[in-house]
Amino acid sequence: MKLDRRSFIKLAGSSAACLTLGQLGVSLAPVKAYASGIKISGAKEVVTVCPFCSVSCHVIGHVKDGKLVNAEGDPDYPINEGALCAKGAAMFSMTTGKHRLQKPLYRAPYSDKWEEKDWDWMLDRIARRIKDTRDKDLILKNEKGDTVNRLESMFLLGTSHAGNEECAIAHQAMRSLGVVHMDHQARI
Amino acid sequence: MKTASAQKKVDSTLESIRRRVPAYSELADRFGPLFMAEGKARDDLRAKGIDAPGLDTARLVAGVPLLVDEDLSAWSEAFAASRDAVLPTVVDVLRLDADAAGAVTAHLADSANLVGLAQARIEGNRKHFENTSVQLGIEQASSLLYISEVVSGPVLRAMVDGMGESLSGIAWDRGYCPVCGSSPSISYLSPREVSDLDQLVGGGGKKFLHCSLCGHDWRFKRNACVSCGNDDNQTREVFYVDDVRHERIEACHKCGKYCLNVDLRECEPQPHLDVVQMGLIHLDIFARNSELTPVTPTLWNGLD
Amino acid sequence: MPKTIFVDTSRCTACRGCQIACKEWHELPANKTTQYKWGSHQNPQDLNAYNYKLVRFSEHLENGVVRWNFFPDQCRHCELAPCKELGDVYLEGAIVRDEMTGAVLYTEKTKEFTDEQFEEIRQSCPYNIPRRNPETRVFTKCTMCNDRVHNGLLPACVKVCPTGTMNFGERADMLKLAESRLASLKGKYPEARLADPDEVNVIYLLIDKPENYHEFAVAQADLGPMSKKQFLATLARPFKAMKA
Amino acid sequence: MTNHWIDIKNADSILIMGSNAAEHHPISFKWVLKAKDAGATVMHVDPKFSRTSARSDFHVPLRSGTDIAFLGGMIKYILDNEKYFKEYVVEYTNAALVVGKEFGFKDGLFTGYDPKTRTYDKSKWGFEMDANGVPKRDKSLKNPRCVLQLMRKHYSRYGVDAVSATTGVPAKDLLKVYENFAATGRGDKAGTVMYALGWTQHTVGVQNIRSAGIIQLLLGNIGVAGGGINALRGEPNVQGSTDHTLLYHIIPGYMAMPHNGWQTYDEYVKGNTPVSKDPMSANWWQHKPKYFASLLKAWYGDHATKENGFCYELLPKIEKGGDYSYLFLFDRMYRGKIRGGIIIGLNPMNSVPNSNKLRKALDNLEWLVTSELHHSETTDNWHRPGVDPKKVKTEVFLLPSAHRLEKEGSVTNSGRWLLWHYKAVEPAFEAKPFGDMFCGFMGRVKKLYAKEGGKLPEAVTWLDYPEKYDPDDLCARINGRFTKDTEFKGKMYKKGQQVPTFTALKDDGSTMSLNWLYAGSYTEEDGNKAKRRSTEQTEMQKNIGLYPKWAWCWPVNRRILYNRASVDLNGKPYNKAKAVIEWKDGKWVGDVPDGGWPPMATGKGRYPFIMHKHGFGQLFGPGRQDGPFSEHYEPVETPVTKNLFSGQLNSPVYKFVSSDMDKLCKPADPKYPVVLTTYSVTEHWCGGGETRNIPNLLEAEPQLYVEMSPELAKEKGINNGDGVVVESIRGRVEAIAMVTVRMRPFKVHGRVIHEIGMPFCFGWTTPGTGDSTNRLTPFVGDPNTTIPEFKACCVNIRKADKLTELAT
Repeated sequence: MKLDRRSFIKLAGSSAACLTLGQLGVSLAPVKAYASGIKISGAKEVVTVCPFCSVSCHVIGHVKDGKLVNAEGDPDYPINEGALCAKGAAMFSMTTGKHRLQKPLYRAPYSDKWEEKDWDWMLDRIARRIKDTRDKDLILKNEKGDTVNRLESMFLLGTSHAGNEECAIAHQAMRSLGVVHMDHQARI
Repeated sequence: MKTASAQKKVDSTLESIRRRVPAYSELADRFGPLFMAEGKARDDLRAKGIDAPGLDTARLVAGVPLLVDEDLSAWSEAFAASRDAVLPTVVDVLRLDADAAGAVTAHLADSANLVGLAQARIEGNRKHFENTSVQLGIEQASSLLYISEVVSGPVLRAMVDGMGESLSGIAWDRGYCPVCGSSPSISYLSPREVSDLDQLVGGGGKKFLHCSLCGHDWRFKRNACVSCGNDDNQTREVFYVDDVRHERIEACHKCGKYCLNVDLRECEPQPHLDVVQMGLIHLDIFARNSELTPVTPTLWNGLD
Repeated sequence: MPKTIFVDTSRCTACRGCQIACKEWHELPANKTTQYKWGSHQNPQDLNAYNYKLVRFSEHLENGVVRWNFFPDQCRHCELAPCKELGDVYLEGAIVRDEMTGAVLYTEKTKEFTDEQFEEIRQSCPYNIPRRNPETRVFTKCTMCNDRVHNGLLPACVKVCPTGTMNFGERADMLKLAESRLASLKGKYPEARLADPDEVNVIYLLIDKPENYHEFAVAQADLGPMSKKQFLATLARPFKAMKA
Repeated sequence: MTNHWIDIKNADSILIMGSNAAEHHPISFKWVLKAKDAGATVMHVDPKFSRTSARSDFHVPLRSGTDIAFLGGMIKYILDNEKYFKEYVVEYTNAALVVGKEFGFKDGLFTGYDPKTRTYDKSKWGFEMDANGVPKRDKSLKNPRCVLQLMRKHYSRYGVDAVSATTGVPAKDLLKVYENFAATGRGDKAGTVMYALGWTQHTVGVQNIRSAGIIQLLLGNIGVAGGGINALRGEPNVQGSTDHTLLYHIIPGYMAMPHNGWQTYDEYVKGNTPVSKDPMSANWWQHKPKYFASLLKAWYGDHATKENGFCYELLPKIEKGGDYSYLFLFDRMYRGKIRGGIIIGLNPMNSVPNSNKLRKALDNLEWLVTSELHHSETTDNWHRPGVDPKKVKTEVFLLPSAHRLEKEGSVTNSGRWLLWHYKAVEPAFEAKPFGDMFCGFMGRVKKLYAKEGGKLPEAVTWLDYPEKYDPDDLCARINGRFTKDTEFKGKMYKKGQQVPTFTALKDDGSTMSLNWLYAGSYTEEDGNKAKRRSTEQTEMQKNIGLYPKWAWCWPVNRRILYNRASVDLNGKPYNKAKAVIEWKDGKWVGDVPDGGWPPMATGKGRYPFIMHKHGFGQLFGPGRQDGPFSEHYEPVETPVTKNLFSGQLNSPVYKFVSSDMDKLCKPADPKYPVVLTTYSVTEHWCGGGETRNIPNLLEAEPQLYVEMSPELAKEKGINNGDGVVVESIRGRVEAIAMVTVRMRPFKVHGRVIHEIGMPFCFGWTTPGTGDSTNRLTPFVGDPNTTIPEFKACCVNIRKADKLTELAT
């Protein structure tokens, strides 16, 4: 084994060593003319995970100009090996479908309609609601006099659609508030 | 990709190149006969049977290709057969002047010389080509290198064809060929796998690199640059002609290299991977204009 | 040599990937479907102007064991297509056959056929395939993705199939594949057969009696001593056509 | 899953029960069929013939809710015919342990039952201890009070006749499954069990799975390649969301939620840390204080000190024995005791039982925050059909959420693999990840408390909580960090550096970790292992399809749990052809072993079931609420009046609430003679919100249907495609009849019982498609998990005079 990688690929890897069509007197003019008339554009390939069942098939999303244009099974993930089921294959339409919510929506008490609001307005109001509820209802001691610090009147439901990191901070947030009613798809 | 007949594939690929983009007709006319001659030589050698090189796992694990250090004179008969089948066409295609043609033909008439060039090519011994060119009075060493590659090609390809399963079973995740050490001239995404297994079959799409010299195809990570191994989503990009998504440039903006890629899941019939490159020069032009350089320089992507 | 689709129903799981991929490639709108007076997983109920491809579901009990058969139905692209033969009688060139791919194609010109002529042409099809777009009046059915095939691409339904049910290639290669699959399945499924392999370019491998898939899984069988080819040719004769 | 998806291919026998894998985990079926191709038998036991049945070797229809009878029969078969793997059973399970004299079982009840509280006193089910406090063992298995003998006695009642009369499965079909599966009770064969919601959604859900656990332990199928108990977890990240715990009863890393009985940190630690006197038992949970302290340290940062019990006292404490799951939450909401809350990525108004009650209950909220991709029956409950919005007081916030492709982060698949997904595109419109929402309002709440004060403000203000959602940083925090410069295994780590593994965690405040199970996933040495994509493997690993360098798997990258049970006492694999681990030249090779101790025979080993106090696989499981052995009880709504195995018709401890809307029909109620089961549809995703909005998928499955046998259809004068009304005591639902031979009548207790099946993916927000099937189902729950009984209830069905919910 006297050779290292550099030495045995230096020939193949050196363009100086390579014959060109020009040297053979072949004209590339027609091909160049053709090439100047076609439109070529770039796309990124991003590895992600199918959002349906827990086989967690890997998916390669093709993203062009910031938009998903195609999704295919990741052939390297040893479980799905490039295959996708019908739902996974429809992921493209699901992400881009018309049914997506566009803006935060607010429904006032006793109202019969949604109103569009911005995120900050919504979050400010939600924070206020949470704090008021907690300040009003937090149970510091139970009937026996044990310290319990429970906020029984507020709850969190969902979701297994969240990532691990989201679940971790959701749990932490709820416990700090005293929330004990907490549940999601694992129980149904 | 192995099929019963290399010639049949060459033929249908040439036809498809001509039909799709007439601008390639001149190239197809000129190089078609050479591809056919190579295909025939390969088919004939394979039909006759050809010895396989030894498979040394320890060497492979260390990243050393099979044919490095291998004494190729054991195959000198096969090299001679390939020479006889291919050389006249090469000389013709290259439009070598009579003196040079005569000198090359005479030099290669000795199988030892033939094997010597093949060995030098695999070992990356450029000096040998330069020296021999001077001796033979050929202007450019690159011509001799090309001739050597074209003559060796059918032998090495037949060898790879013959090794079949044993070769596909080896673990190899490098960007150069486990058989001969060359870099890939093109890559492809594998077609759907239909086996006798009654099941959801693999969706295909596995990336294989196609060796520029011996034609061996080896599996490579789908989401990594062939040249530098970069697997970051943001710095790699694929380019294709709008609506022709199955023929593409896989570019790495980190190392500035690109490699062409054909998605065989979409193709029927399946193209010959060496021939198909000749019909994709428009992609090379785009890549070069985008300041990218090919992973492997070939006759097709030099662009001058 | 024409191209052929080989449909191996023994592998089909009725995932309907082909049905949906076909709609997406041809940009066909969704039909408003209901289960009322229908009650089946087969939706839409039949081929129509917006579904060139439909997975048919069929089930029955056999010695207490459920047999559930799936049949991805589409045009067979007949070697000698009765619809074309008959169509040519009225309006030559409205229905054409692409000699390179073997695809039988309905052109824009088909909108000129009268309703009666459409009905006759539909009747002439042994597989009940032709439909008509009520708005444009153009005849509709599977195109074998002829445009894709000319570009060296697989038909959309074949490309998407995750199970190996849908296969595409040279007729000789597909016949070979069909025969070998048949041979390996014959032992377990004595009823296994290829549906009309000599007459069509979309060849189905069935593992149950044809009537257990769909009324038109194979061309009608009771043709007497005539070969199917003769029968199809008869259908296409002007006299016969006018009488029908 | 004890094992993982690829491992299914190693099985010799596959029992799919309570799952429709081919339709709902299609890619998993690839590995099932790989096993089948290699000669495995694939058996599908399920009320309905589905595409899974069509691709299995055979299908056995079984009446919903009788799985324990079916499996109890198998346990008896295995014991009677000595099909169990003796060495494994003696050495690695608690078969040889002697149970205390107080334990007994009589007419459907275990000892310790209190009918007033409907609970068991589980202390009656303990083991007998020797003088050193180590459980007594009789390896001859002759002691009549050893677990194996008690088990023999317990399941002696599960003869084929009684099982057949209960389940509706003919005796020959029972035996076909029993024989085939029991044949794996030897070292060189493996059988796997694949189950899903068909097992969990019963009032005996946990015991369904326990029964399979008993079978797998008897057959020596746990810890081996091609074996295990494999829950095909349905939802996208339900493994990860359980590990990181969006549940009331535990905190991250499977530790108990504090209750009022544990007032201080020390009390919690004492009450939660098991002690084993057996030197051979690893008793892994003895380390719990380190994991707990590190979690609190992660939550409260510098404020958490050893002196203040790491802020333990700030935490909420549930009431001991209290239940705060959906069932009780919605009941309290119905009674007006809940003021507000958050529902994200979930549609309970469609997918939780007794929808009529739930929908009313939701009206009682003052405020509701939702975050979804699209409108759902939950977000829009305030204007549901038949309700005047002007009378609904709830203030509703609906935040557009980002799809998985629109955000990065990690998820955990069913095989416990931690997988990173990259962001492919920016969130559509104004959508944001859930993480942004949590950080968004928590930051504000913290500020409000800092400014205004309020009740117990330091529980919020002291929180070490991210201001901005940063998945990569959080992923690193989940792994855990050193909070001061520390030496571990000869290496110096700086404060703030990643801990290399969970054995580095301490209970002195020098480490923090949001989840000890994930410690080792994101290290200084290797970075974020969720991103690893190497298929490198040794020959031994390749042989059974292990990919140790693809991503990472908890715990400590162990791909097959309890794998030390796959080798004999000398560390040699029972199945040499499919070895998982092996003791070779003084070390373990293959998978990461369950602890690195040498083999048992060296005397320095540990029993393989390290998460159990005594180290044994639990044939006898004294920790469950409803008994240490499984026992058949009828579903709460049942078409029969008696239980052939005991005088106890239903589970004596199932959970329920009793509002005016929680009606249950009486056993064999003539008004509701038909059994209903519910399930998913391939073309739609769970409650259907996403997929109902995809026109081509809706075209393929457009409307709510009910699958019923031709025999029942004839009896009821219903034709295929007719509009029908399905009614339970709780509600009525319109559907279209789908008359199919894939549903078979059952012969039960000597008479014919019909079962029908309905999907639950349609809702009123997609007009004309139908509305919640769960208006029919009862909200009664398993005593251990409170998972509701979706899979079996009683209804009637009749032809509809007119249809209002369905387009015609």
